[in-house]
Amino acid sequence: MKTLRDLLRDGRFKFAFAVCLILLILSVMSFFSPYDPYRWNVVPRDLSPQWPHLFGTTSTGQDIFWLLTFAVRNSLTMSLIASMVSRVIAIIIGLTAGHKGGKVDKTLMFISDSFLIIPLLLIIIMFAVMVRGRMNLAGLGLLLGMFGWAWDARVIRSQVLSLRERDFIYTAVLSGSSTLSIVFKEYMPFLIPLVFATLIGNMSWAIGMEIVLAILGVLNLETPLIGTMLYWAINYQSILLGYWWWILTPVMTSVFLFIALYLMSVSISEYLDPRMRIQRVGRA
Amino acid sequence: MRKVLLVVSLLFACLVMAQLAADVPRNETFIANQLTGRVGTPGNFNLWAGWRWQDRGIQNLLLEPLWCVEYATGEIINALAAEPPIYNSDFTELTIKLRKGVYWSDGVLFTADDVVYTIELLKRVPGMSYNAQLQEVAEVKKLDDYTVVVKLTGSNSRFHTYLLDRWGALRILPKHVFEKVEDPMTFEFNPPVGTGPYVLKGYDPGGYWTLWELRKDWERTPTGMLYGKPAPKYVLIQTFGTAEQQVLAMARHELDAADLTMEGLRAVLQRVNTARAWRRDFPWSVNIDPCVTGLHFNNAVEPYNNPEVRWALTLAIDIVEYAGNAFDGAVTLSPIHLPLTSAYYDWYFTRIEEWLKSLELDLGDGQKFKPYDPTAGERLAEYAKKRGYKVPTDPGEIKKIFGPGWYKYAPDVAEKLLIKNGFKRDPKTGKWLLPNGKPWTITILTTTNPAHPSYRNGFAASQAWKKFGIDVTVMTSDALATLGQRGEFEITTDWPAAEPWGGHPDLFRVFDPYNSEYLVPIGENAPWGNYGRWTNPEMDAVIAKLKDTDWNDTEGIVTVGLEGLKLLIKEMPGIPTFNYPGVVAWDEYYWTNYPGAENMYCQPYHHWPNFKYMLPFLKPTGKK
Amino acid sequence: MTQAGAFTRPGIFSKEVEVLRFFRTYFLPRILIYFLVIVVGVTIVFVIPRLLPMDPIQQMIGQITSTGAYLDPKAMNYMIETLKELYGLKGSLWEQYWSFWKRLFRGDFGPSYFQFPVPVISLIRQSLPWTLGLLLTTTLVSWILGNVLGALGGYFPQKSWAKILDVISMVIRPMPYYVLALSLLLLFAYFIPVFPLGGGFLIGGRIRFDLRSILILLKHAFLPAMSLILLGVFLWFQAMKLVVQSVKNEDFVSYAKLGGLSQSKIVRRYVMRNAMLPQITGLALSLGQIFSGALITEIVFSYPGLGTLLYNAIFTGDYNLLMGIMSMSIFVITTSILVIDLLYPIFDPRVRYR
Amino acid sequence: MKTLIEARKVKAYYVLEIFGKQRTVKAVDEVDLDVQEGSIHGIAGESGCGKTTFLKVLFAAVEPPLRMVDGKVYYVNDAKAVDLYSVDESERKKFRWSFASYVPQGSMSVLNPVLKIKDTFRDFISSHLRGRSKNEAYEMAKEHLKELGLPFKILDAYPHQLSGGMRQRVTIALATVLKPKVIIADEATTALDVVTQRGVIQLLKEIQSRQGSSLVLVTHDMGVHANITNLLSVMYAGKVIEEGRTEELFEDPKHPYTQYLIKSLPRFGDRSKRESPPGSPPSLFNLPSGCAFHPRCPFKMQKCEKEQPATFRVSESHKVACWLAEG
Repeated sequence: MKTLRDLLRDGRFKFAFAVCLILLILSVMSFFSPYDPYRWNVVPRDLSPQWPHLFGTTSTGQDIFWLLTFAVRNSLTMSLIASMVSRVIAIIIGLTAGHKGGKVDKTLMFISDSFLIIPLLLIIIMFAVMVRGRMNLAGLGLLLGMFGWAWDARVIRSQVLSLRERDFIYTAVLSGSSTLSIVFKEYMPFLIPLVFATLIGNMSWAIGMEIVLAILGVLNLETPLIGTMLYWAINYQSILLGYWWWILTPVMTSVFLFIALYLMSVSISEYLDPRMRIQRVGRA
Repeated sequence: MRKVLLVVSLLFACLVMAQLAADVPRNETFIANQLTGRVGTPGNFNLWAGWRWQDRGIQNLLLEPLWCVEYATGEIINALAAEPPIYNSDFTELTIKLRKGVYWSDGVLFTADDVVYTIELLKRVPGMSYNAQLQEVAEVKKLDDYTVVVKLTGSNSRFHTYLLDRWGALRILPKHVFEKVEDPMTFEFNPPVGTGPYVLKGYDPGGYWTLWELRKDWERTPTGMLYGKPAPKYVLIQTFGTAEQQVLAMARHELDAADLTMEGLRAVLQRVNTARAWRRDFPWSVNIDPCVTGLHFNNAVEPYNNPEVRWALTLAIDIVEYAGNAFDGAVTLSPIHLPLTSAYYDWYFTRIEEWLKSLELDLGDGQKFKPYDPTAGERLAEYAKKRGYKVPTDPGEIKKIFGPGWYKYAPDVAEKLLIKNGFKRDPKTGKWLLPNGKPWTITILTTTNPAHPSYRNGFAASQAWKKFGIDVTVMTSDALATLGQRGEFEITTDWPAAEPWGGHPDLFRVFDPYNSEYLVPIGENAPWGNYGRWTNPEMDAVIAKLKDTDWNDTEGIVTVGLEGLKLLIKEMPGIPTFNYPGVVAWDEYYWTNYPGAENMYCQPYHHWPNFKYMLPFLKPTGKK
Repeated sequence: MTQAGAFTRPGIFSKEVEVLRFFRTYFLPRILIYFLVIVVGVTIVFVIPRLLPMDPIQQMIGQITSTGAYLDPKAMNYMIETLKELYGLKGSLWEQYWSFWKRLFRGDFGPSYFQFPVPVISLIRQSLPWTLGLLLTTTLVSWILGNVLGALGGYFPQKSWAKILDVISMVIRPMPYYVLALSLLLLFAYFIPVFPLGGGFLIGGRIRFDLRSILILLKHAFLPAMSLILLGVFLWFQAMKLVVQSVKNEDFVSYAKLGGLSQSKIVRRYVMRNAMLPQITGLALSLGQIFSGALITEIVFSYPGLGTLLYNAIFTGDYNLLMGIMSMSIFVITTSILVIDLLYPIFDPRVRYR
Repeated sequence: MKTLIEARKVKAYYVLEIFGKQRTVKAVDEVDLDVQEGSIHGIAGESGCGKTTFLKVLFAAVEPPLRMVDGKVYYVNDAKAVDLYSVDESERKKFRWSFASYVPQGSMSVLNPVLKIKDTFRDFISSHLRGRSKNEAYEMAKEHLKELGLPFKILDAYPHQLSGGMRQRVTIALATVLKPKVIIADEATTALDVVTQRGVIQLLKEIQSRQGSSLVLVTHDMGVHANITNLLSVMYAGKVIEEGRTEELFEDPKHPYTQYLIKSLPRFGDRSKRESPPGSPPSLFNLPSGCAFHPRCPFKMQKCEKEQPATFRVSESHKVACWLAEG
């Protein structure tokens, strides 16, 4: 908890943490929503923000506030699944490539390169189209997780390469401890902070991807996500019809969410890299 | 210094220049949106090679068909043909009389040689359009310059319908152009030569617009002869990426006719004061589209092969709430497997209404039930009034706008029917269980575009049946066509029955897919219109009778048609719900006298071939 | 890519040995991997479309019948057989795969199923110049602008304009691109009607190689380009800012300051030249992505390009078109990476000897 | 003997704000120092005694978190004394490299990795001597390297292609290319093996004698001081505790800490165990009261614990800040 207290002193982290807290509260509130997000025409349509509909209602007859709670919950869970999956893959590939080196390193990096090379958006659209009907949150998370690890595997590998040069790794290797214990005892403490920072980065990538897929109408459009909310708002011409509250809610949520995630990953990575911290501290 | 001045002036000129090039004055141009989006091969006009979208001006401006369906007024227009088709007694020989004095746009006379050459060429080269259908042709020859005789291998009383234009037909190609070409498949046919009133002026290499110009000798084309001089000198068919763009273009008076979603229409009506919809007030949408939407059961899958289960599911639908969920009530209900355009209303509905009222279902324990509810239209009108829309009071108007009637909302009767067939309700959850005890779950397969009527049908049905106590999931897929043909679905939102001609009472096109000859198991390709693999010996008899009635014997066709319709309603292989609500928006800034609901001289869509017949009626407003 | 690992210090060798060594240790493995990646990439691109549920022939028939064109059931099966033959879908997956490679070497991707029989190559040739024109310029402009701003922003974080840029980049970057593009369209094509609503060129006009056509082309491409540049600039800005902030603390920079070098010289020759290294690899990757076209830009501004072509190909199950565009995109990406990899020693001398 | 640099009562503290708590580190606390022309002035002391910070102050390279709290530093250039901290940066920049230059400690990462050595030279030369064309600068650098006996072919190499020793020599050459009056070397030999160390020291001596410039050499290695410097100041916990001619200090060290330092040097034929002061240098965050050395001083008296020792003059050229010398 001490690190959290220290981190909170950093203004940027404070703002990011506040936004994340609000979003978490929103997701929890979704369990108490009086309306079923899958039903349409449950409330009068096209009401501007007023009591009892704080954020107004949509042309499909849904309350925007409660819809947002579901959207945020689903988007966050989906992006968490996606970034967890991609972290696991990135660590495994990054670690083995970095630690083993030689042939293994070349082949693993070759695989991750080929993932970077294939036009990603179109492959994901194809998979989404393929699974569309039966695509639930976990499915989408898995799909994005499968494609989100290539870049971070490379980052982890270069970190491991620089770590491997350090003496304490040589002593561990020479003292005959198994690769697994080296990996967990020696590398992990250094990697955890890096993994955490890239996790947040990957989460924002996953949510960004989900929004693009939803706007292209390739996802299962019934499940409430930030992307699908945007899709319905655009599809029902909320901009031209002047229902500004309908288009603004998902846009503002996604902007704040991205800013929070970005600031959090920047301040955490700065917190981890002492040199950056001193440089900032001195600026009294 | 002078060069700089030149650049600046040019820059300024570009910025201020209107959307059109200088030599194409806006007030003499009619601009329409291209429904099928960007053209993949802008420079290629050869519609006979393979298959191509033709609504960029090819079918609606450049080429005339032999006959053309006009579903607004319910007639068949003789374009290149002079009169309806003539068959011999056993329908193995078809004679076509051609219109005299028609010239191709490059000044060559249109004669029977063109028709003969077209049929022979398409039959010979595989991959050309209609190549498969023309294998039936044994021999084609011309009696004189304006008469063609086609001998068939078997007897087919509807062979000429390949040449009847209903958004697509076998079009006659210019013999004097195609005979010089060694490979018709890769021939680009650019610039194209046509029999219609317009000829190509230019096209966008990026595929976003095609510009057509009125032929100087327009009076030597069927359109000119039948309806006079088309008003606009130029017609521009342009693709707009999104609905928003169409709304903005119309607001800047850079678009005269747009295809929009319902929401896009509301945006245009709110933002552009000179804009109007097909119907001036609620429900604005076009209800004379020649096809009816609804649900389609898969007869090869338990329990949907049982007509009583299908009737139970029909009675479990409250059609007013259903239409509310789908299009907020702005639809025309139809209880029969036909769209209730004014033509079909007169030909069929007036004669079947009495039978419908007397229709009875046997509930098993000696009880009978009359499912038909003639007040459904009024109930829907009440709902619309409650929603705050301006609804007419005259019953005749209501019948035309909201539909004459539908089936009662009778969940109790549906329950009796299901129990009769061994279904039970789960005592704890109240959800329905199949006869074998497992919970009844339905997956409805539908398209992916939520604005499409079939998506709205799928969604509304799932809401209705969820209320009735069945677990329903809506599965959207872009491979609707593939899954449908292979029968990999329980219920789909494809049309309940194939679309009729629209301009002719003949229902052969609706009944033929049900022919037991074409029945295939799941996994193989079922004919369009009967993905549900439903067959019935009585229907086979109706089809056979229809094959023997000549195309021009309308009375005979109607009596046989009625018989088929009654059978479809008794068996209910698909549930018809409401007409396809087409949404069209016009801008009356440069042009007026559009074929709206109050002035139905022609059908409203600009992507239909009939667009060229609409243009002579338009009047310029004289605005510069 | 650069390998961080240990690097030898041979001192000063004679020229010939140096080149031979360079060739064997640095150039050859790169070429091997280059071809391997292309082969694997193209195979993946060959397999994935076939996993799509959409069968091109049935989608085509669905297309024909759904528009009301009458297709008598007997004729349908006949048509399926002929189409199968013409599309080359006969035979097992393996045979199709080999025939695909045979055709690929002749540079022929076969006919597009949806716009049959037009070959895929001519479809690509029609849309490619538009996509190349738009994306090449926007990527380069946003790369250069983003990096320069990022360097200055990173080097002088205290300056007010750096702070403003920082805030703007934080707000613009997460904005969903569709909304950004649409608001640009509304603003400059509707409220202030200066730019056209869409399309690549003036309607009714002919593209001629004269100043007037070029100006019109620029006018039509301005809004799509601006939306892409707006997004791209801030992406590169933030990336560069991070790199510069770490390079700024390097010893050779502070030593240069001690040495009394002028500020601009330090920023240009010391900070930026070192900070550019990771950005160059980034450029190679983003140059590669050009090929799949800016899908949403093309939809919102109805601007011609490969994006919409590819997008429609997915929904009609047009295997040949999909494979054509994707393998070309893979080819361009791998080549741009190879080129950058080979040019890299010029930018970063440390990489020269392996 | 003209003094080139006068440092009067220099106080330079690091102001660190570690997680909310404001902490100041008194790295340099009231230090006076005169750099005589032509002299080699050594500054000795354990690591962490503030000698590197003092150099930064001398060279006006004060960057946050280091802050110049008090004191003056004068650069005396042809009889005109300029207080370094009262003039603005552009003025100071003129002095850099032409009047005083700086040889950094680790030469590993001091040269720009992506520039050839000759380009780095050109940057440094052209930023001070206006109007020098590209190859004029190369000629000057080549000339300078030839003088120092270094192979001028290295001008075409990149920093990473040179060995550690070679790179250190290049850095020294770079620092002395404009023939500065004062060369400030901070631990110039620390990162090298003994043999190269010898070569670098030799190089510094040669430059100093040929260019007549004065050299300020900071190192913790007393052997180097004994070998090369003629004046020596010993620093401890941010203060100069003893200063004078090197021979005098080695023969008769007055301050106990200096005695320990000298005793720690191995001598030929001397097999006895080396002695080192007990304990370890105090943390600069909370210095002990009075004389900072008292906790480790075997001769400590009451006075030492309470009052800071004043500076006493032992001889004309030998000062010490220790109460022992008062008696």
